[in-house]
Amino acid sequence: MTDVSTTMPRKTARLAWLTRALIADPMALCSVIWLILVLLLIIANTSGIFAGARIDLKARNLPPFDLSFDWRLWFGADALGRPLMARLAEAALTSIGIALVTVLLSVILGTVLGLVAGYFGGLIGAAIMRASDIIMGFPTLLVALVGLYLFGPSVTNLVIVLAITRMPSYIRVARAETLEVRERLFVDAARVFGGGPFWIIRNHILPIVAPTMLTLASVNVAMVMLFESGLSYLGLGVQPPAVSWGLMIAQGQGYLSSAWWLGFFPGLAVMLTTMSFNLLANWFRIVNDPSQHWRLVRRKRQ
Amino acid sequence: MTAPLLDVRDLSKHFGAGNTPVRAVDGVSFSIAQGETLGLVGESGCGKTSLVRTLLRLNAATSGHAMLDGIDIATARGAELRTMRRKMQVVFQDPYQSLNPRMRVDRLLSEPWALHRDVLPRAEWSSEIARLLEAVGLRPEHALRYPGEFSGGQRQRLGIARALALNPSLLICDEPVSALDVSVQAQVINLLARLRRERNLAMLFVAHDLAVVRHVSDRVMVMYLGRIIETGPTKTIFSTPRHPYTQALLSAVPTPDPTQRGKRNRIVLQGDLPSPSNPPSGCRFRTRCWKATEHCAREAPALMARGPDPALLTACHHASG
Amino acid sequence: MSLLDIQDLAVSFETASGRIQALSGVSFSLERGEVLALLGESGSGKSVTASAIMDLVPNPPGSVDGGSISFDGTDLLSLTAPRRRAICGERIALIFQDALAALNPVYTVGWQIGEMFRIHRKTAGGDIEAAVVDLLNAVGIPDAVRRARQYPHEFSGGMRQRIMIAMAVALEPDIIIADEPTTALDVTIQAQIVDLLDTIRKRSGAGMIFITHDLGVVAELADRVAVMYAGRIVEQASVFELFADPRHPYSIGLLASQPRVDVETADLVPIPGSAPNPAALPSGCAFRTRCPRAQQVCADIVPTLEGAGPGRLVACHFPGPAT
Amino acid sequence: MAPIFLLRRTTLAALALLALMTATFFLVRLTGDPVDLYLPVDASRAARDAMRAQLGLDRPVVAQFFEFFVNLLRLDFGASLWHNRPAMAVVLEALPKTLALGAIALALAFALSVVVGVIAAARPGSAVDRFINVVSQAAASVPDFWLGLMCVLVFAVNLRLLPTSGFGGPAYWVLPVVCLMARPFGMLVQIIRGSMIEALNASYVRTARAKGAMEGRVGFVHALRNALLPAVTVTGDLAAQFAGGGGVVEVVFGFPGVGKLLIDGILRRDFAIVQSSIFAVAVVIFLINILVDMLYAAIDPRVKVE
Amino acid sequence: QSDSITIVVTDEPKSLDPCDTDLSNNARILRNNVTETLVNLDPANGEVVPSLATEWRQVDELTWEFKLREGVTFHDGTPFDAAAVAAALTRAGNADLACEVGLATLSGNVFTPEVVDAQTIRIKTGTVEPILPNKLSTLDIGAPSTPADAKTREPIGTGPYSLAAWNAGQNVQLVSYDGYWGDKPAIANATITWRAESAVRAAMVDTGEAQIAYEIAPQDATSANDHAFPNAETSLLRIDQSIAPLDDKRVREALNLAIDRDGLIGTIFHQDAQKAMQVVLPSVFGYNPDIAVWPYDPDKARSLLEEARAAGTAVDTEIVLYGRIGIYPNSSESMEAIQAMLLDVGFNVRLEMMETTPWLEKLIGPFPADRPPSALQTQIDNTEGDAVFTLPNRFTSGGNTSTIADPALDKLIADASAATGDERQSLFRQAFNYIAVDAINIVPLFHMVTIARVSPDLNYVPDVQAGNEIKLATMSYK
Ligand SMILES: Nc1ncnc2c1ncn2[C@@H]1O[C@H](COP(=O)(O)OP(=O)(O)OP(=O)(O)O)[C@@H](O)[C@H]1O
Ligand SMILES: Nc1ncnc2c1ncn2[C@@H]1O[C@H](COP(=O)(O)OP(=O)(O)OP(=O)(O)O)[C@@H](O)[C@H]1O
Ligand SMILES: [Mg+2]
Ligand SMILES: [Mg+2]
Repeated sequence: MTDVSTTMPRKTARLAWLTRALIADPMALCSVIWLILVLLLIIANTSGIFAGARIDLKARNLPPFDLSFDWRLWFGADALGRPLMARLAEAALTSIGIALVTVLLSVILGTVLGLVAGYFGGLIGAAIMRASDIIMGFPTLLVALVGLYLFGPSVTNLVIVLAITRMPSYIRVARAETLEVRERLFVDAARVFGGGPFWIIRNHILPIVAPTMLTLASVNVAMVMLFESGLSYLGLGVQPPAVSWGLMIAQGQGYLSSAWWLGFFPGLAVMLTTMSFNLLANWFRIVNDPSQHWRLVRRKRQ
Repeated sequence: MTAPLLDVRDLSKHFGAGNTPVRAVDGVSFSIAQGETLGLVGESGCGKTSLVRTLLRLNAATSGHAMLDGIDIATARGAELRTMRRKMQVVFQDPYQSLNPRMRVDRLLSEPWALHRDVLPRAEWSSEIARLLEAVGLRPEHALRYPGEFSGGQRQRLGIARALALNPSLLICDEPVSALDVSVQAQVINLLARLRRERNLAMLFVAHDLAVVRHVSDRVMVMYLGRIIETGPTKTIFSTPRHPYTQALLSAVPTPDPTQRGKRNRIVLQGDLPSPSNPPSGCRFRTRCWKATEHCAREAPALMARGPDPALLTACHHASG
Repeated sequence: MSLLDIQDLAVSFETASGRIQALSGVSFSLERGEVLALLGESGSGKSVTASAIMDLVPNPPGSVDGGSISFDGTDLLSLTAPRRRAICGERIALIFQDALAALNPVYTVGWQIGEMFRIHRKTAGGDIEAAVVDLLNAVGIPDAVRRARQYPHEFSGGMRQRIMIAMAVALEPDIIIADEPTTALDVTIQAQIVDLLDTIRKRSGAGMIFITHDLGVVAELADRVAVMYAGRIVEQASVFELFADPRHPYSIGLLASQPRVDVETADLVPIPGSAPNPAALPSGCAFRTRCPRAQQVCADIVPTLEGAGPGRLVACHFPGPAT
Repeated sequence: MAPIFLLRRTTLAALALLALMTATFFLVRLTGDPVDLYLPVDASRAARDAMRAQLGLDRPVVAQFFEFFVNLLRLDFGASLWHNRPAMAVVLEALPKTLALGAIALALAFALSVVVGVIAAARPGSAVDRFINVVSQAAASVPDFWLGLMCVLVFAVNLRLLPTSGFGGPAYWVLPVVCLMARPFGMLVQIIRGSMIEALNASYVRTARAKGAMEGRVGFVHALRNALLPAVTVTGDLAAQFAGGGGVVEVVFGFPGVGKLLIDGILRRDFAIVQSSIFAVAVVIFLINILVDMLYAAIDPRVKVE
Repeated sequence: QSDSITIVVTDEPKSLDPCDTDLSNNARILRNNVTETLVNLDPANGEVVPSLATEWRQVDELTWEFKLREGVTFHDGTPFDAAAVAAALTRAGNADLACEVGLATLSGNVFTPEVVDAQTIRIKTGTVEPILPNKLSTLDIGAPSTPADAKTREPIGTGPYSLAAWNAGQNVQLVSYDGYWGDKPAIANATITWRAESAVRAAMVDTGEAQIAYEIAPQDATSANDHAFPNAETSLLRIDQSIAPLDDKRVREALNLAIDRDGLIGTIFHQDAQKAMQVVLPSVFGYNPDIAVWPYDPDKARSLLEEARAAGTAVDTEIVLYGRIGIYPNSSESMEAIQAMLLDVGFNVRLEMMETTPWLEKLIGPFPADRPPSALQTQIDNTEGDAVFTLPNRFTSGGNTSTIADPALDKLIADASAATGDERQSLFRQAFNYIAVDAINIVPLFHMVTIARVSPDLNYVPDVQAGNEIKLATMSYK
């Protein structure tokens, strides 16, 4: 504590510590590896490696793991004879993209509203909270349907609808945390120096609230992915010809007994990705809580 | 005699509305002169922190006034408010809570200047930070660390350094050493004493450790359940207290001298502090007082000189006895 | 044979910043009816000592690495966990600093006190209730029958500490370990609790280990004092000797840095610096970085606790009275 | 629990319910006109207009809303277009099934996750703990409808152990319950494990150990009751979600619950069904919340129901 | 039990009222099981055969007379007579009830029943009605006790089965009726249940949960127990030909030539599906056997597009393909495949798959003026056996769902509808030719088949009517 001389530049030290902590947690490490794999797949797809993934009705429902085919067909082909690998990659971009953008949108708006509601309270706070209560009370299905019906079934609209329905959780957490942080002594100290509300929110409250929001966001990426897949499964989310994992499951359902791989792989992908985000959220929590650091370290030594 | 630096008249702070508000501070009056240190002692929950926060305008006063160098703390606005903020600074009790853990020390210490742009040009911040750190016994290179990397005593020094950044004339210390170890506590007390001498600081020094208060203060106030029950020069209060509560308080402090064991005349008070939302009628101490009579229940005693020393003010009907 | 005899106790913790040697080579003993004060600043290992005796060192991250704790002739460390638990609960009792946290919030205080009987004795239900009421009366809680049915959060701080005491003395243990029982309390309440502890202990004749960093309380209560610094005992002496003539530079500094309420203190002489980082203790004597007497040998060799007069031990290469 | 408190809460809930119903009314009406869906494609324009008039859909929305509101206050939810009978009757037929399904799934998930969570918390970081961690994370992350499909494929289609879907005897409940359980189980294990570890490190558990209590007693008597609180909160939230129907799972298994009813109602533009199921579910959620609060107070005396 | 059967279909019926049997979900359960009609159509050749009516004749241009079967009773014991028929006919036409039969098959004319005696009924028509018996083959006769001014959930008919229970959301149960006038059926108890998923339905027959599963997707039709039968539906894309560039006939022809129909058959569509050129099946009166099916000729399609482009048509305008999710098995896949084929020859097409309600908005007029050029996925069925049930509403300028407004075609269809005999046939044939070849209003795809999986121990082979009728009475176990 007192005389630990830290000569290393802080950013590097932090990065090194994060890497060490990551290696110490095998589950988190696996998650990162999986996400990187998915990312590579997406990049491969967008850069056209799967080009020629055209409809080919003769290759319809080709079974997977037949290594005698072209490598693109190792995961089998879908109902229109396109390589499943390419479809999975394209769906990954939609599914993860939707989840990330949705969460980004809702985390920013939700945090801002939560900070405002928590710090100022009063009428604005009450208004924000009631509004978020009402949003929470709604069946998301209905909201999604209305949104998609009114504004057309596009990915953008899906993102907006999902972002709105996810926002309340951020508002609540940000508000609760703000209420707590607001009472801490260092906030009082800043006030004694003459810090105004925005100064305090920006410099003192936000930095404390942000890691919690980040953790929540990570969990929420997982939730949104599940949710989007559910909506798409019901035909209320991503619409063909666009494709997402959820939609692939829905489409694969028709081939449940004839070509199980059509529904199996996208479902597995949803599960692994969701799990990765959850595990990373866990890991992130531990990394951000010094009292739990020994967990990471102990594992490293074993 | 010049006007006091801080003048508090009939200040009250009640929490909660309705018929039973918590009367955390109830009609308190006192003043602090330039360069003077006033000690404030009392049991936990008696309203010390509430008073401090009201003075700092972190709470709105329920009634009464507090004037800092002619500025009414409760109503100051604009330039007046800025002046007031500059003149009065605070050191909090908990050195772990009062520094933002995610701010590096240099940002922490320069925050006052960032908020009061006219005080110090930005170019001079870093040299001034070094000076401040040295003034509180830390090293300039500490500016690059985070609060989490300091020990409790060092953090409290950081808190003090930050409070001094605007060069205030009044420093309010809310139990600045209660959370510190004995060996470190002495360092901080000495530091405060030195700074006070060097800068002619006036201080309101809040503590529940009577020994520390005795060591630090020029004058002492004893608070009980939101009221000042006795105040006077440090010497008098500690040698010949007149209020039964002050007497009990003093006698309850264990002496670090085993040879005195069993020889002192100790008064062990019975019971706990009554609830501040429903204080006893008349004298608030009467429920635990061995001298209490009918009279005490009926009438609240005024704070006034009741003995040979005119500077010792006591709020007790039986103080002269 | 002493009631409790601890030899060379070592405890360490695994943390992110490395291994912390919380205790090393701690040895002391306690006689029947004696009050031993463990004095030392925060982090010096007082609570860990108590935990080690009671088998409460959390594992992981902590572990007892060596030494022996013998109670009434049995080596506690060699016992099986259940037997050790049984002894510790019945014959050695622990009182914690923060009574609010130490009492289970979801059970009534009567139930929690009565649990002592349910765990260790086969007392009948009705008898337990009566015993609990007696205990509550004995620790000065009025209206005991009603209050036994209340929950911890319905009591004030002093009252909670009384409940902890009632629980501790329920089975009339041989040793009471009180870990800073009054630190969180006001002076007036502290006086009540110290009196109560003293009375109860005298009545039962139990030995007591009183952990504190308050010199005043030590002076009032203790027979013997062990001063701890950075996981080691640096000085052991009778309370009179220690206050009159401290030998270890740390003890000397401690006494000199304490302002007093009864006499006017001139200048305080603080110990320079602050407590060392437990994960990176200085080599040799851990106190040397703050010690005015430190020399090269202090960096090379860890001083051992050695006799420095009758019943008095000091761990310093340059022991001596204050100058 | 004071009657005043109940009254206050009920009033608040009623207000919230009115707001919810108002919003629902306008939202469902934004999803389009049911007439085309309900008449044959060959039906003439006149017939369409006639039906619109009969349903009152030709009037201004505000007028429709007013009528809806008055009827709502009389607890009259109108007739279902699809089912051709009072919508609330249809909902009340489906609701008990959904509640039973949710209750069974949650109860099992809760019981199982307490056991598993406690086992994991007993030795945090051990191999068992890590295994449980992975399994529970997987359970919490699996898309329930996909799990349903795969279960149907394996257990019904391939192994022929269980019926594929539908509603009937106990066998029909197995797969829906399992699929519905997965997520709560995963989440609850995580929570109980975490709160149990925390509770086992709490000061009062040290006290219990110091008193000489054996580990079993320490875990189950002292720690568990404290550790259950967050689990109860989450279970309450989940129960509220399940009250709205196992949604997609009900669709997958053709389980005639309120979730399927709502989804079908939305797809079929059966306004009365949508409105009455949302109403019924909101009422159930309100009751669940009260129940959870009472449970909370029963577990933790510090919590006062007020 | 050897006298019980479970049948799984796709959806729950939304009504079990006898006057709603235009809905196939309803008709499947009721028609000739619970309720019966005056006449039936022969599945083999579409000829009208007796049922509750034993004989009939056209008295004059505007009057038909039917002789009714004797000794028939409803399930509630009341006898079947002319009054019952009159009541059923009146009820079906009651606008307030919005009966499916009244709104669809019987719409466009006025029918006035006239009870001659208990066993004879005359029906007066507002305008000449050459094929009234065909129309009446869709009118199920419910008991007189059926409420005249409200829909019923408990149909009472004269059929071999009576309704035992309708467990909403679960199933409909039928039990054989002892007082039936005809032969006693072998199956005494029938349960009709529903599952949305083809694979699940198919599996249910395999697992023994059901004995018959209808509408199995082509990919699930893998066993010998799967019977494909034409279901009277024809799938197509309807071209919105009033919007550029689809107002250019060359572009419309290119659309047709770009589609590889042979490639779709046996993959996305069942191999028994027939390439179509018109929207009715050969068994329908008016079918034109002489129209040649469009070939797959992507090169010609490209050159047609080039031609159109050269002539100034905005060929590159984005054309929207409106599809409906689940309109038939593999509907999304088929549209994606078609989109790919169109893109391949140089069309700029965007696919939009919709759920039913928004799709209906695109299907049914009036259409907004500023709509984009589009082609809509749909299918047209004709179970009544005459082209008049298909053409007016879909291809005349006044038609509900028509995107063609061509006076010549309007006249052709009007004349054909009023004509009888060979003239009628020839005019209808001309009309079909005009739609497909002269106007190119449609991209015809296939005469569709439905696949039913039938438990091997059951004697049952689905016929062309199986889409509308589950002939329980004909079934038995081996
Ligand atoms: N924000 C608040 N709302 C309601 N009551 C409060 C609030 N702050 C303080 N109080 C009450 O006011 C009384 C005085 O509290 P205060 O913190 O001023 O005491 P204190 O003398 O500083 O005690 P300590 O020595 O424990 O710091 C207490 O009874 C406390 O419960
Ligand atoms: N669970 C733990 N994990 C890691 N380190 C621990 C743990 N418990 C104690 N320690 C370390 O052991 C050392 C001794 O701690 P201990 O609690 O005994 O101090 P103490 O003398 O009781 O202090 P205080 O006066 O603050 O109670 C400290 O450095 C502390 O950081
Ligand atoms: Mg305070
Ligand atoms: Mg301790």
